[in-house]
Amino acid sequence: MTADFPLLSALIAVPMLGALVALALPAKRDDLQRAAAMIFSMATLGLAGYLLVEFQTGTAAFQFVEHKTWIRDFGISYTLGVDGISLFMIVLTALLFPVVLLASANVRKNLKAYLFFMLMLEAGIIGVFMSLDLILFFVFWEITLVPMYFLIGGWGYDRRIYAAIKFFLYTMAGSALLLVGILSLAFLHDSATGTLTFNFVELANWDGLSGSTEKWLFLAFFAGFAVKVPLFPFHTWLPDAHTEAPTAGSVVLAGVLLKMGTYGFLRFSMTLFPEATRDLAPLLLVLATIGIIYGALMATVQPDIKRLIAYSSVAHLGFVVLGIFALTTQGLAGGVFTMIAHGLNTGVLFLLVGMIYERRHTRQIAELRGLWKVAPRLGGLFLVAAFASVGLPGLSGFVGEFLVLLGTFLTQRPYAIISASGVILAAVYLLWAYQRVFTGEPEGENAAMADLNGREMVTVLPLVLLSLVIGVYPKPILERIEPSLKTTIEHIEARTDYREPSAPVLITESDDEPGAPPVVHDEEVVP
Amino acid sequence: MDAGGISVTVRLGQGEIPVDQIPVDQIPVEGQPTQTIPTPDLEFAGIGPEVVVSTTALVIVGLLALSQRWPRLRSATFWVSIVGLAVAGVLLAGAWSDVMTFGSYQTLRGMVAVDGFALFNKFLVLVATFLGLLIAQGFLRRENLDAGAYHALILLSAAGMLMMASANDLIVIFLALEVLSIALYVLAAFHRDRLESQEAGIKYFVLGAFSSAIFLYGVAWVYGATGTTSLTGIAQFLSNFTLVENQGLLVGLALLLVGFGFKVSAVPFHMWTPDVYEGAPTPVTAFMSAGTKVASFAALLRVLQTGLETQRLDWEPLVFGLAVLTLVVGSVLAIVQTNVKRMLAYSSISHAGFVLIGVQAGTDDGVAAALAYLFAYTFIVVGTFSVVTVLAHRGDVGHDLSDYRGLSRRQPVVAALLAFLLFAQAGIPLTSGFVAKLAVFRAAVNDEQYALVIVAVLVAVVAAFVYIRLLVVTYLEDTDSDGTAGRVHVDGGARLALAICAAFTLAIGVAPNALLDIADRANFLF
Amino acid sequence: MSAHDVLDLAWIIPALPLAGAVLLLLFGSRMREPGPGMLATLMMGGSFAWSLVTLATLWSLDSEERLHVVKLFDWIPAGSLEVSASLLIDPLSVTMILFVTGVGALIHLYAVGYMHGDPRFSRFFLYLNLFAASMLILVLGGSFPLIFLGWEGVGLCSYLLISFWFERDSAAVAGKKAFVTNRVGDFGFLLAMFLIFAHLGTLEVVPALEGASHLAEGTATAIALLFFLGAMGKSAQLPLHVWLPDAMEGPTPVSALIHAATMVTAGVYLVVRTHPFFEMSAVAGDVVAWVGVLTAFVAASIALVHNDIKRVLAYSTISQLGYMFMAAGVGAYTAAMFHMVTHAFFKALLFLGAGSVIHGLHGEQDMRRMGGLRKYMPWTARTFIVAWLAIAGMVPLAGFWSKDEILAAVWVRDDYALWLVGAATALMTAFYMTRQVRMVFDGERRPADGEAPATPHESPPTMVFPLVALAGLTVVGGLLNLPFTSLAFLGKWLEPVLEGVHEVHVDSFGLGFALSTVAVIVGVVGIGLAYRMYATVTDTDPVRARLGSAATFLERGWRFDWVYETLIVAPGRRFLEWASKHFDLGIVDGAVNGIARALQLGGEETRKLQTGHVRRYAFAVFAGTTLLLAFVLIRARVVI
Amino acid sequence: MMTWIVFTVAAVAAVLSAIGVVVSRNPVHAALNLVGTLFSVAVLFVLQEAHFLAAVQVIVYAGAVVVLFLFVIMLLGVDRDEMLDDPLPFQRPIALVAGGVALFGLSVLIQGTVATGGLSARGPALSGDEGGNVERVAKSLFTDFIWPFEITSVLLVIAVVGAIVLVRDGRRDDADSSEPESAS
Amino acid sequence: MRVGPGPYLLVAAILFTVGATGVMLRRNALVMFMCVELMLNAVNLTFVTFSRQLDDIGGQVYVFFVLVVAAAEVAVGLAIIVAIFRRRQGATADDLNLLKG
Repeated sequence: MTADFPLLSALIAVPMLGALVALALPAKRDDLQRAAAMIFSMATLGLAGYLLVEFQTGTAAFQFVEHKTWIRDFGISYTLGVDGISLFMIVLTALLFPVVLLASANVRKNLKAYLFFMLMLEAGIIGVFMSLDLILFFVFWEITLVPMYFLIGGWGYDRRIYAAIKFFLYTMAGSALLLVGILSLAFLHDSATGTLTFNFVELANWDGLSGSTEKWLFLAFFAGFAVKVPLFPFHTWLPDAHTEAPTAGSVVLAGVLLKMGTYGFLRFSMTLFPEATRDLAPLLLVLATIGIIYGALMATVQPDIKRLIAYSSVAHLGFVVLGIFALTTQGLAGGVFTMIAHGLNTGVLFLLVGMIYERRHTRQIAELRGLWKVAPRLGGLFLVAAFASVGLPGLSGFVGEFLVLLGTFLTQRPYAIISASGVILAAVYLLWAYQRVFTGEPEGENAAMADLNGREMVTVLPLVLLSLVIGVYPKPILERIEPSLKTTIEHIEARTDYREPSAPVLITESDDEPGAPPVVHDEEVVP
Repeated sequence: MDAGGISVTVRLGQGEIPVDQIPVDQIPVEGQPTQTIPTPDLEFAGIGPEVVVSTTALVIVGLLALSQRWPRLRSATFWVSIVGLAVAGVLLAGAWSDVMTFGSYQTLRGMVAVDGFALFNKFLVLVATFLGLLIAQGFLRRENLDAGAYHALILLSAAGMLMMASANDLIVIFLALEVLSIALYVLAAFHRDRLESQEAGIKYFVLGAFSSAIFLYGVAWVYGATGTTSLTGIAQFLSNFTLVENQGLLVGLALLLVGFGFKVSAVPFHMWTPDVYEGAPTPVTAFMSAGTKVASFAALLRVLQTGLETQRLDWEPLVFGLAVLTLVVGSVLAIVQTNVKRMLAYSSISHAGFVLIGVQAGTDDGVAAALAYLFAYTFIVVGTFSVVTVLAHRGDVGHDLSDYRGLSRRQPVVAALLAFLLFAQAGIPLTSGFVAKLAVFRAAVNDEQYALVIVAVLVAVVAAFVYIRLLVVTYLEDTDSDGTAGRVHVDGGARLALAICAAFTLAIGVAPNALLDIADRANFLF
Repeated sequence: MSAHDVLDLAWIIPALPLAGAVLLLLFGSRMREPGPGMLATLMMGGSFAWSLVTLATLWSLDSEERLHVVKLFDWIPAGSLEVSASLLIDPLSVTMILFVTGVGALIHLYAVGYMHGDPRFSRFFLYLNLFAASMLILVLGGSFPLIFLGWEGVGLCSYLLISFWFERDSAAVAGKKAFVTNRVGDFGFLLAMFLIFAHLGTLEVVPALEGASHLAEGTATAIALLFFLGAMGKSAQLPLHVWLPDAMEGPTPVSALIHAATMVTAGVYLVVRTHPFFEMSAVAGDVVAWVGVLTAFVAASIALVHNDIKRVLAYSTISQLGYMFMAAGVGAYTAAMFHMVTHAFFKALLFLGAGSVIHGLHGEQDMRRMGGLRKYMPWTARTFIVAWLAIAGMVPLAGFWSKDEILAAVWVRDDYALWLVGAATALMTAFYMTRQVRMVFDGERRPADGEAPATPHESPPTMVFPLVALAGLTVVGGLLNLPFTSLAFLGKWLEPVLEGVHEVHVDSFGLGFALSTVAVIVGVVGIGLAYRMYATVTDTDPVRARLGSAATFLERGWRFDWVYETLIVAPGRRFLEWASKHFDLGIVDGAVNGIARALQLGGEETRKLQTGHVRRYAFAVFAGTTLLLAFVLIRARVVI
Repeated sequence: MMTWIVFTVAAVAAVLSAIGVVVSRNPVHAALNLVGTLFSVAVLFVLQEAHFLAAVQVIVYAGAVVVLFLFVIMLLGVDRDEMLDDPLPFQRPIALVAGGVALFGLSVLIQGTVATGGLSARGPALSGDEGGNVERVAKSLFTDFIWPFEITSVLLVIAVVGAIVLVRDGRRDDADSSEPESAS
Repeated sequence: MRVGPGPYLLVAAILFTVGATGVMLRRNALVMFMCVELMLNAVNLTFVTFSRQLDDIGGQVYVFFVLVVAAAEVAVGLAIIVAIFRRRQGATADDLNLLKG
């Protein structure tokens, strides 16, 4: 591959091509279609791997940038680029899709369309993560709704249509305001500078918004992202969508789709509206904290295991948002890391729940019992994923949550303390569910359930192992993310009077100021 | 001149001078009457398409008469219409290149404006007509209707639309409106065997006549206030004299808006729309939902932008109100419909609301956006109604939501096209619908009408539910049929029409530059 | 190879059991009994051996140089945060690893016999090895997050092992309870780490401890108490102790290893490890001491009335842990460590003995169904008696020395109230242990009603050997730290770690002797009382008879569980179920669906205006016209 | 003064017959009332120097349109009385209110209206040396208004074609010679 | 003494509203239709009034066009009514409500 090879475009094009190929193959040949989809998704993974290898560590600049004019009149361009933040989201996406395709072996109904939507979804999500033009971003953002809508509605469970419609409209409502925000921003920029552009970098470097305008725009973006994340109280579409979606849909939804929201906050909201970010961070922090506690509490009383995991996602994504808006390197790094870790762990959980459902045709916790005995591999893997999700050190969940809480603690102590209690609750609901589902003496159908077969092991194991690996050795990820995060924070610092607390130096603190946080207060700032 | 004892002040530039004191030489006068009747100037290129299309209609009428003796001529009407449209298209292209090279001009004593704006809309009308003819072929055969009369009336109506697109005089607008409407009244009632069709016809007719009367009353008031019905003349007058709180002009403006509002189905003048769209033969619905809107919006834009440009502050709030009402009512009512045609009728009302956003912005951007929207809308809506046309059964029945159940199994390709077009209606990216919405939002945002934009985007979400609901039925709801039962044949014409619509919808969604360029260049005479 | 090179290899110590766990995970299911057990034991043995090497190496260094950090790799680098995966080797950690690996190896061996025939034999050893690895990481961790990793790791293994027989609901519930309760403590641990980083900018143990003296007292107190919260969870201190008695659902070797000897002492270790923070604080130590002694007292009182052989031991463990915290609280860190070690010996021995009894009786745990086992299980009985005397504080067994040292330290600190409660606890300890020995080993066999008395049998050699070995250690364990300045080996050994701590010592021999005598007398009184009361065991338990309704209160563990269950868990759950239904689905989701429904309803209602009557339509058009005209009127200022 | 009298009589007649159109229960009566209005309006035309239009008004409207109405009424046999009550609830009151409000609004607006268009660049004057009213109208029609005039021809074509298409007896083949004599 | 434009316009306005109200009041399609004619007449009167006011012959020409339009409308309108009445005897406009909602 030469240097001119449009790697990023290829990452979008390959799954899209795969989708068309799947559509073109004869309807009767399930095997061919599956194989084609698998080949194309693996090719995408290969490209993502190549991206990972070629990615220059230690720089915050966008890499592999591609730029072409798209809609000249509106200043819209086809601009792609990758930095440390998006890199791993792309890799995670590329990784999850082969896995879910493998997990979809039991999908028989209208397989062709299923694969088509799956691969289109992959292309869309990857596009979201590499777009550097706001409209292009929005295009990919919206376009992911369509395949997801069909996947939930077409291959989901009992209340799938309700869930699909709710998903579609709710997220669309949020993104509608996002679009208003994007347009307003660009046109304000246009009227101020005379250049109509949606280019992220150019807009980010423009410092001409008035304070209140910036806040309104921030809120418009917020509407789009908060619904997607989802932040409390915009979360209620998620349990329905998660529960009713087919396994693959749930995995993708939890694994990467929700991350689009937090990614949006990180990439766009913070950089475009630094002042509003600083001013409105408390709002986000409050909602994130509520989400963490509320999601966990609600999870404890869900009778449906998928719903339970869905609410746990609310809590986890709360952590991500908390970390991001703590505005510290640690918090941001933790947020991004949690995005990755949650993708892996919750992905595994959903995969396993799907496998249980395929066997038992129920997700009701009350109807399951003692599965560990009859399915030790299933039980074991579920346990590992559950503990990873709980934040057990050594597994991926911990690194992210730890950094988030630590980073938050530095600037926003109360939120960190309240949120830290989420770690207790996570154990409560997941172990409660585990106990009800997997322990005890299995009876009836539960006693006859089969353990995971080879294919299923192959589906789940890579994710579990990866979760373990990055939990033990997260450095390769962290060191690639960090420059971009630093740049983001520096950007905010350059625009506002916010200063990230520097590492404390060991000095004797006076006794009359016990435990004074090293938070830099606004008025203390030395410009 | 009788001032009726009421003192009037007319602002002339900066100072205020009583009417009576205005020096005569400051009153612009042109065209002194002479003894001989001068031949009006005529640039045929400007009105070529109208003339060709109406002539074609006459030829078809003639063919129909002759077909008494030679029945084979009957089948020629379709091809004659196509040829006529093609010729009109060629003339149009020529006029476009003229206008782009040498600039816009007026002809026929200023009654006809030949400018990019007019030609753009004429193109859309021709497209709608062409597609309306294409999808009707199978329909007419299925329903055993008189194809020749249908073709003649469609062409006549199209001629009215074409006239309207370049009309530069209120009276021409009125007449063109009548031409297109009266033909449509007949077309709406065209299906002899359907009571609904006739009901649609009479409803459309009564309300249409009612609203044209109101429109005409508006013309009268504007005439009284400005002394002319020529848009150019009105504009000149208004730019020479600043009318302060002039009731006459305002009444005229309000009444004109009623007339236009009726034609573009703006709320609260929309109530005929669902009934007529549902009752009319489906190809007619397709044709009129696109053509009428294009022509009416063209005239509305021209009136507001050239004629009453100076009265912006007066009409902006009115159009704003209409836009909001139209957006909200259209989409909210659409979600409770169970008849697909009716549902699409309401959704077309909602679309009109989006165009009104562009109109309301009243800027160059706004006009371009409205044009782009109409362009995208034409293909989308005709495409969607094409699907509805071909899926119906003899007697033009089978438009209920439940009739679409299992469509994706029965006819996957048609279902996929329908889905695509519906997503375009919802404004999902990579369809022309998205680009169109983007354009109008851009115009409104540039005009700092944030409230309107927010209403519009939220309405888009509500409207999305409508399309999603139809998709649920076609794709998601289980059906007990084996899949192929109830399959309908899709004839070549409809196939071509569908392909064209889908292709344009996709092409504009992916590469909208060309459209936006053209829309930008399709500016007014002024 | 220099000493430091050898110390650099300390990673072997946790790595061996970890490797064992991995091997067992991969191949365990294919190995035949006792293969997995042997493999695991071997790994522990190897680990123990290398611990000895480490000890020797460290010993060879000057006492000032006995601090070595092995940095393995950067674990979590983020901005100014640099968390390393490093091992900290100093006398304290080496002491810990020695008895963890030593006792651990013995218990592994014992388990080979105990778990004989279990269908998940290999998995048991997998967990056990994983536990050992985690525990060793906990002990050796050179950064707080790494300690936390071990800390959570042992929690996980504890969960897995308590729930080992997860088919039994009670076991599964107990495991969950243990983990969740521990998490409450972990919350404290986490916040303590955050505070340290916020104020000291590092999470590495050594610089953080060095920096502790620079902290404001409030901060230091907060850190100390938060760490202690963590310790309370892990070491089952009031009020987070409730999980430990239930943890007895696990196999007995687990109880011995995790819930007596090693894991539960991690809290004590943590307090000792982070003592600079406690030293900086005026109140933290007192809090620790009082929580400790109250725990000791309450747990001992509960042990008085229980009939389950393991539960008595569990409460006894809680009680003894309270003792250790009392010591740590008053600053007698050496004494705390000393008691930890001796306790590990004799409590492990007691548990293993109990396990042997249960094994011999095919699972019977009720002491009322035992009796007279001395005849059938001689070795078990003998070793059990040694342990009994040790825990009762009889000279010259290990327990005497360590307990005595604690009480003496408290006395010297002039905390007489503390001392008094401690002494009362010692009395009760002697009493309930004697009661237990009498009920189990003396008298006649009392099989369950209508049950053919199965003949109890002595356990196999793999089980007896650890008993004997531990008994030996119990006897001689006191030598580690005799209360004579020159013989206080442990004290001297730990000196570099406890640098700067003013440890209290009994400075006069007379006072020391007097206190020791009092302690012995207390023990003897306790033993004597119980010995007489339980000369014959009848259906009516004498203690319970005398305590009356208080006995029920004690048996229910001072109703802690009841309080949690009825005041927090049950109403909380009910509330959440209500909230989920009415708030989440009702209000939050209801708002969403409400908007949809409102639109739908609005549509339905508006739709009714569209009656189909053309006159109505005309009216709409005309009404609209009128509205526009009205606007015009306003606009033209004719009206208004 | 005379003009005032004529005006008043004609105006009152026009309004009264207009009301008569609306309130006549029998369509035939309505049609006759309509004739009354048309005549009255024709008088008003004359008063305002629109002689040609007055004539056309009478000839075309009264002569053709109303006759057509009557013809259809008779053809369909719908010359019976309408019910007195209105089946649509509230239709009558709301219609009257709307009409009243609109009328009030219009009359208020008329009070202040002036044909400000007098200042405009307007077409040929109403009267003068160059011929009478008819001539002027004709001249205007064939010069300035030639295009609208042409459009009316299309309109008539549609009227003819449409009427035939609609009332034909359902059979395809009796599209009779509807050859329109169009003006174009 | 000339009659000013005001009275004429007022008469026209009255005719117009009466016609409009008639459309809303009458059930017979033919009468509704006549009412529309009333409205057109009102417009014509307005045109003529303004025409005289402005001294512009254009106003009268417009009336001419309106007459043509009215005629065309009547032709088609009556045709539609006839077509409907053929199938549904005695139908009034109120009865035509198959299409609603």
